[in-house]
Formats: sequence, C-alpha cells, structure tokens
Amino acid sequence: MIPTSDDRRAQPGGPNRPVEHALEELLAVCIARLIRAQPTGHIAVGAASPIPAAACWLVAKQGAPVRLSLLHKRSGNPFTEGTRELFDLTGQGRIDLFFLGGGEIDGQANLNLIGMGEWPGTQVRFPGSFGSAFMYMMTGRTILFREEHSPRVLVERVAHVSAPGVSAPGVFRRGHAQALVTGRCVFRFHPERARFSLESLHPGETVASIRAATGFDFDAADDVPQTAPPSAEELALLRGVVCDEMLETYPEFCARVFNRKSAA
Amino acid sequence: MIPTSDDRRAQPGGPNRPVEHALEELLAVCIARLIRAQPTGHIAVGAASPIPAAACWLVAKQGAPVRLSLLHKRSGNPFTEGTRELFDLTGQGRIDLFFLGGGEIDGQANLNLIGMGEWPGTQVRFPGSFGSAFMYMMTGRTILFREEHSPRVLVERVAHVSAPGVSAPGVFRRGHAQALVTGRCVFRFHPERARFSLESLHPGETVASIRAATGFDFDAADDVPQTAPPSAEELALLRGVVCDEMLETYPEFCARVFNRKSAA
Amino acid sequence: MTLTSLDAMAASVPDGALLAMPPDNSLPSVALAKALIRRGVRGLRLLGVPVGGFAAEILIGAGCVAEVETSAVSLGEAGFAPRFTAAIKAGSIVMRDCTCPAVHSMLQASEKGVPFMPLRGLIGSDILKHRPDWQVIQNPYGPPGDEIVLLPAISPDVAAFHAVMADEVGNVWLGRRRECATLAHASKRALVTVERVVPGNFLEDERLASGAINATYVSAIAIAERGAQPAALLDEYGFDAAYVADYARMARTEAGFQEWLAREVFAQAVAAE
Amino acid sequence: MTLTSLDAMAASVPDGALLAMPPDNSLPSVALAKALIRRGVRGLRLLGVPVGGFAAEILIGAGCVAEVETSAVSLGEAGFAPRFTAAIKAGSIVMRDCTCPAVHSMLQASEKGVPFMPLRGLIGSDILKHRPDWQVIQNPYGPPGDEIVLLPAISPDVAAFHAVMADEVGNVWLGRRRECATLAHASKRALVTVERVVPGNFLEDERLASGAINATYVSAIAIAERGAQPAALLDEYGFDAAYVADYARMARTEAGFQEWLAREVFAQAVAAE
Repeated sequence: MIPTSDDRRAQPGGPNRPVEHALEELLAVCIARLIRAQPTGHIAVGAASPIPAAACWLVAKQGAPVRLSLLHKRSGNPFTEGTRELFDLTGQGRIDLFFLGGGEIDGQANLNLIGMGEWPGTQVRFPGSFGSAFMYMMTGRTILFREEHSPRVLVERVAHVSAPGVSAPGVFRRGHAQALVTGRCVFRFHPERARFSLESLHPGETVASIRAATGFDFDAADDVPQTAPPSAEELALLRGVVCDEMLETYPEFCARVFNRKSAA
Repeated sequence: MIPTSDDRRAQPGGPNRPVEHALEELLAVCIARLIRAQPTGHIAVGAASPIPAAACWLVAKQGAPVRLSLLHKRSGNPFTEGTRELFDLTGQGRIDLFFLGGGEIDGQANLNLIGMGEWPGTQVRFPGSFGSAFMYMMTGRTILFREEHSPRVLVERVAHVSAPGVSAPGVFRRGHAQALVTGRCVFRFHPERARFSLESLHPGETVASIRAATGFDFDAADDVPQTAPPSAEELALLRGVVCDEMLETYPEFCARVFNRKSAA
Repeated sequence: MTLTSLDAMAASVPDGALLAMPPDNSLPSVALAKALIRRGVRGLRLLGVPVGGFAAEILIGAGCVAEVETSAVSLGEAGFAPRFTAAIKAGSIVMRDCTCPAVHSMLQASEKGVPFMPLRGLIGSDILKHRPDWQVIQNPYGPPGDEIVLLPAISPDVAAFHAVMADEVGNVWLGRRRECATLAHASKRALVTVERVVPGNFLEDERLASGAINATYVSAIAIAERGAQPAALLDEYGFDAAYVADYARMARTEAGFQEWLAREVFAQAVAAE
Repeated sequence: MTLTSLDAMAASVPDGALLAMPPDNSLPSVALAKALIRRGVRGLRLLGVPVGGFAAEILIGAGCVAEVETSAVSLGEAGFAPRFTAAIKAGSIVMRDCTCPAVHSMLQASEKGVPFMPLRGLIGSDILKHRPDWQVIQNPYGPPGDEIVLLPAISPDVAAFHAVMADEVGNVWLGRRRECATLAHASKRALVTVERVVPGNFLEDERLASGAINATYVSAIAIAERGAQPAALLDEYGFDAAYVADYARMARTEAGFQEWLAREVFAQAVAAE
C-alpha cells in the first residue's frame, strides 16, 4: 500500500519509525541521503518539484558545504546573466547534481518529457523537455524523481526519448542517473549495464509489489532493505529551517506538508 | 607643402578658404563629408584617433540622425555587456561605419597593424591588430585614416596583412574601405578593382607630390580637385559643440587643436 | 525615444511574424500578447525563450499561432498549458521541440553574427531526430567519434518583452534578466512594454547600466502598467497565482477559454477605451 | 567568502599559469600584477582580454612572462608599450596574435562548455595564417565556398581583475564590465581584488544583481584600494594619465624600467610593510 493524497501522514511504527511523517518528508530524506552519499559541491534545482528542493535544503542545513542554485527563486535569484546562465554553468562542469523527472521513465533511465502517440505527442502531450536533453548529459550526476510509481510512468521503453539514460561510446557525457526515487522505492542506476537495481523499499512495499507496479525489469537482491525513516532530527530540520527557506517559492507545499503544527 | 606640427594653423587664402583652420579641422571635415555621402545610421569609433571622433560629432551636430558608439567613453559608455558588445553589434550588421588606420596601408587597402620584419614584428612591432581582422570585414564600410602620408606608411604591399582590403569570392564580407584620408589627400577605394583613386588634394599638394609621397600606385583623373576647406559653420561647430563633447575623452587634443580661442 | 501605444505596437506585428517571447519567470509582455489577440493577428511563429508561458498559451488558444518552437509550454505551478495541449492534439499548430540551451545558443549565434553555434548534449535524444535543420559534425577539436550538434542562428522578426522602465533616450532597464538583452540583440525588431518612463539616461548611471538594454536595439516602447501580470516583475510585483489558476480551470475547455478571453482580453480593451 | 591578502593571492598563482587579464579600460588588477612581480612569478602565459594594457606591460618588463596571447599590447594614449615591444624584438616572449572578438569567443566557448566557437572575418588575414590551432571549415549552413573560422575554447588557469566591491557572501560587483564575468565563468580560478567589502548580498538587490558576479565563480578576494590604478574604475576614480606617461618615458630603456620597478613596485611593498 502506498500513501495516497488522502492518507499522507504515515502512522508511527516500530523502532525505525519513531516519528509520524508525511511521504514527502520520507522522500526528501531519501534524496538528501543520496546527495550526501557522494561529494557534492553545487546543486541546481528547477521548479519541477519542491521535494528535491527540500532535500537540498536539508543537506545544507545539516552543515554540508553545498551551494544551491534555485532556478526559480525570485528574490536573490542566483543568475545574473538570465536563464542561460544555468546551462552555461552546467556546460562549464560546475554543476555536480541536478534533478529530473519524466512523464515516462524507462528501464535504461531514458526520460520522456515530450508525450505519447506520434511525435510531438498527439495522444498525450507533456509540457516539453525543458533543458533535459542537455542537463542529463552535462551534470556530474542526476537524481531522478517521480512520486507516481506505476506501470504507466515506469515503462519498459519510453515512447520518445527526451534525454537518453546512457550514451554510445565516444559521446561526450559527464554523468548519468545516480538513482530513481519514487513514492514506492529507491532504485540505483548502473550506467555500465544501463539497468536499475532496487535499493530500498518504502514502508508497505515488497519486491513483488514493486515488480507489479513497474513496467521495466530491474535487478533485486534477495534481501532488499526497507528505506530508513526520517530521524527526529531530520524531521525537525525539515519542518523548521528548511520550511523557512522554502516558504517564498513553495507556499502551498509548505502549508500542505509541513503544516507547521509539527514545528510548533 | 603640408602643415607640420609646428605650423598647423594654415593661413587664410582665396574664396574657398575663408577661415584660418588647423589641418586636424580640415581632416575632420573631410571625414564628415565622407560620412554624409552615404546613408549612415550607426557609427562606432575607437580611441585610435580623435579626428574621426570629431568628424562623427560634427555630422551629428549638423543634425544627421546618426547614432555614435564611442568605445572608450568612460561615462555613459554605450556597451552594457562589456567590450565584446561592439563586436557582437558589428556581427549583427548594425554598424554601418567604422574607422581603421594602420602602421602600413597598401594599394589594395590591406592593413598592417602587426609590425615589420619577421612575424610577429621582430624589426618593428606595432601594438597589434585589435579587432581589425573582424571589423574591416563585418562593418558596412570603413573609412581609413592615417595622418602621416609617406612611402613608409603607404606601401605597395604591407609586410603583414592584419586585415585584408578585399576578399576572395565566396568569403563572407559586408563592406570595404570607402576612402583613405591622410594629411595630404583623400583617396577613394574601389573594391571591385582593389585600387585607390585620388579624390582630392589638401592645400599645397599636387598629383605629383602625392605620387612622390605614396608607395603604391593609384588612379588619378586629369583634374583632381582641391579638398574643399571647412566652412565657417563647420568650424564653429567643431570649436564649439563638438569640442564640448570631446573634452572628457580627448582633453589634450581639444586643447591643442580647438584651443577654444576660436570659439570665444 | 520611440514611445508608442500598446495597440500601435500590436498593429506593427505582421501576420506570420516569427515572434520571440520569454516565459513567466523572465518578463513576458502579457499586455502585448493580449493586444495581439485583440488585433486578431494570425499565423504567428512563436519562439519561447527558452520555453513558453502564459502569453504563449493564450496566443495559441486565441488561434493566433501557426508554429511554436520552444523547449516546453507550461503554466508552471498551475500545470499543463491546456490550449497548447489541445492544439498539439488537434494538430492545429506545428511544434518544433528544442532544448532550453539550444534556444539560447541559436539566439547567441545571431547576437554574434555567426551562422551557427555548437552545443553539447542532445545526441541520443529524439529531439535531435526531429530537427533535420540541426546538423551533427565531428568535433574538429576532439578525438575521432566525438560528435557535436551545430545549431543554426535564429533571428526573430520581433522580440517582445516587458521591462521595468525606459529612460528618456529609449534605453530600457530589466536588471538581471539578461536573456531579454540577448533576445533584443538577436532580433530584427524589439518591442518593449514598460511600467514607466523616467528622466535621464541609464547608461550614465553605473548602478543601472549593467541591467539596461541600449536603445539601439529597441524598436518601440509602450507603457503598459503591470504589463507582465500575471507574471512577476522583479521586485515590482509578484506572480498572480490565483489569476493563472483561474485561467487554467476555465481553459480546460474551448468554451471556457472563449469565456475567459471575452472577460479578460476583449472586455478589458472596451473598458480601457 | 574567501578573503585573502594581496600577497597570498599572488602566491597562489603558480609559475607558468595561463593568466587572463582585461586591459586598462576594463578593470585590470594592477595591484595584483605588481604583487606578482614582487613574488617573482615566472613563465606566465598571459591572455589579454581582448588586449593587454599597463598590467601586461609591466609583467612582461619584469620578466614574469613567457607567452602572450592577445590582440594588442598598448598603453592607450601613452602609445606603444615599450617593454612589450622590446621583448618582441628580443624574441624573449612568444607572441600569439589574435583579433579582439576571437578572444571573447574563445572564452565564451569555455563559458558555454563547447569545444569551439565560429567567428566571421579573419579569412585573408595573416593572423589566421599564424594560428595553426585555428581551423577553417566550410560553413555547413552556408553556400559552397563559404568558409568560416572555428576557434578552440580557452580556459585560463587564473582570471584576475579588479572589481568595485565584494559583498559578505563573496559576490563581486563591477557593473557593465561584463567581459570580466565571462572571463570568470571561463576560467578555472578567478582572483578578484576590490576596493572594499560591504555588508549584504548583491543578488538580493535588483539594482546591483545585474552588475554582480556570483561567488560561485570567485576563488579568492583581496582588498586593494585603488587597485586598478593607473587604470580607471567606473565612477570611482579616473585614468591617471600622468602616471602612465611617466612610466612610458622611463620604460624606454631597460635601466629606466628597472628604476621605475624599484620605485613603484618594490619600494611600495617595503613602505606597506
């Protein structure tokens, strides 16, 4: 069972789940751990989802010496040369980590942000690919994030490749997906074999339930661990100083998820 | 006889020379007439010489709807994207007229701003070519200006081509030299035959004296006219409102040439 | 200084023009988009720099647009752009998908007067497969097999954006939104709406010069107070999320969109007369 | 915020570094050039952006420089740069002549992370003939025979320039001299001297943001009051023509230059201690 929008606040459980928390909080903590797992100097965050932004702020508030460039920050926007500066900055190799999602994501980590049916998406049209065809290949690494985990989104083969998960030998590419975080689990990506492996299961999930909800094949060890729940300290940061930083850009998200009751 | 630096203020003469004037004033007026002879919306002026700058201001003060971009203007510098903006502006085809000189200028209007002797000028080294190899080919037209008119400067063939006077068919090029103005005469340039013709003689010069002072061959009609002297109105503008505009950038020139006694 | 009215500005944009506009986070002239709808412009080819926002969406919905070249059309937090999505499904517009830095690079190529600009990335993306106008070459400075995309220069017929202010000689100021400067440099004409016209010359003020666009690139200026709304304008006013959410709700259907148009575009002109 | 001393900054520039600097009209750090001379740096490869001025001239004269890549070295109104000219004649430096927009384009290529950038012009110039590292290709978007130069990206080891001020998070502000921003973007390290450090964050101020360079590109900042002199600094102070004229007079000879160095570079350090 995955939490739905009507049932977001998971119940407290055993020794690993000491504090009641929202799924969004679990996901932000998951992503924060993936960030901290590798050296990360400079992260760029688009407006796509507030959850990766929360993860980045969490890492920063935990004291990691990370620089955050938030694309859609209105006051104090980091770019003084307009919107092209993000892409130039990334072209320079200065961005270690970026986040991408996709209308479809397939088992080779290809992303489809274009649509379904004939090009350019005559059946279903997504807004478009933004900078993904560049960013995915030019950042040090990418964390893929898509809360919806269903066979509709996680497909065997995307209808259209906005941005390729792996590249042919000789093609200039700085990095790949590090992981795919969904509402059900964390997958690690292995660019050398262009395959995902199951890293951890969110509460209530099993390898079988993930297989059932996933359109692509993936590797799984015999004993896939549970996703560790947020610690009390992580939750306090999220609901306190992280929420403070996010209020201007994501007021609706902050109201819905952090609620501020927890911080009071 | 040409005026020397010790004898710059020419004596009043016949009906065409009603007002005493400096050679610099004659040259500025010559250049201004060349500017007005063709449609000219936007002129860029480098710091190389104040005389072309004076000519541009004269044209503007005569009421022509011309835009001046003065590269080295400190207050109110026209470029808000740094020094590359001049070259971008020119690349866009927005600059109708630019000025260039040269340590050497040859009969095909090739410019040498590099030096003499083996590359890069082991015998005589000039400061360098600045943007000439780009500007000469990308501006609508160029007025060449070099006050010194001697076989040392005006040569049959430049030692090194910083910027070519003409280009092979198929080479992208927007314009050529319109004319070459010196301390002795005005040459018109004919890109279709890559040759100069003598347009007018400054006071005291003859076709023979020009041939003697010029290292390259050029065309001359049987009756080459005298360069028309500055009118009283042109001189009043130069010494008044033109001088006012130039004082910040060229104080030494303004003191030496315009003297302000004339305007008083 | 070429001050004109918003309607005269809209009238100066010919049917079929290649019109480039920034999206909601970088100073679109929504006022001009609405004036263009009122003028009944047809056959526009829109370039979203680098994506399309609210202004692109309403122009598409109003039937003003034949082609769109951009990296996305989105209403941001309010989600998919419903009239854009409907037009793609109906096949009523030609869509040329880009990637954001490609739009910037194609404009910078025009800004620099070069016929093309290289760009990394893209290889292996279906975006490239659907752009026969984009060439792939061996990188002459790279090892064998290092291919790179060359993007052709693009020079919009008209650039349109909203700046904070113009000065008395026709320079406009929009601070750090320098993509609008590149857009003006690259375009044949730049139409700029502003909140106000102020005395003086921005280029004479070191604090303002770096956020100014020289008048040489500005073809016409019209005053349009709150001309970026519902988009934000720097520190002048914020994003009007409620307005866009209301739009997104109404524009789910063609009928709802027409009702919105009547109320928010056509009735506004009558009210202003 | 990485505040350091001028001497520590000079010490951080290794012998043989590719050092890029703007000329006298666009905010050179003459203070850092003098500190580099005092530190006795050797074998620098200088890149003049797009030309070299007073700072380049004195570094060359002091024997700090092995190679110069630039479009000119000049003292402006004061004429030829005498120690540069002498070094060329003596063959003691390698000179790679450029054209101004080529310098900008090579830096912009690094700024964008592309391996090269095309540039018009140059064809038919001997500058091109002496640059075997510059390739000429058929323009793939042009008619047959339309050749164009491709310039390789250049990424200086160190960029050095002088800004008006730094803020408390390490952003620096230099107004319209945006070539210094491109230079910082393109370089591996950017060393910036400033007149002063001020409280706050330039990026939070719409009036200052467009003339700021984000701290992410700034490796170190040192306070050097009047650090651009004799060059001018925006509206802070003007060009010191008398100082440069005095230099030009003394530097006509090697002995005169050494006398100037002793008085204006080495004695200054002693006085400051």
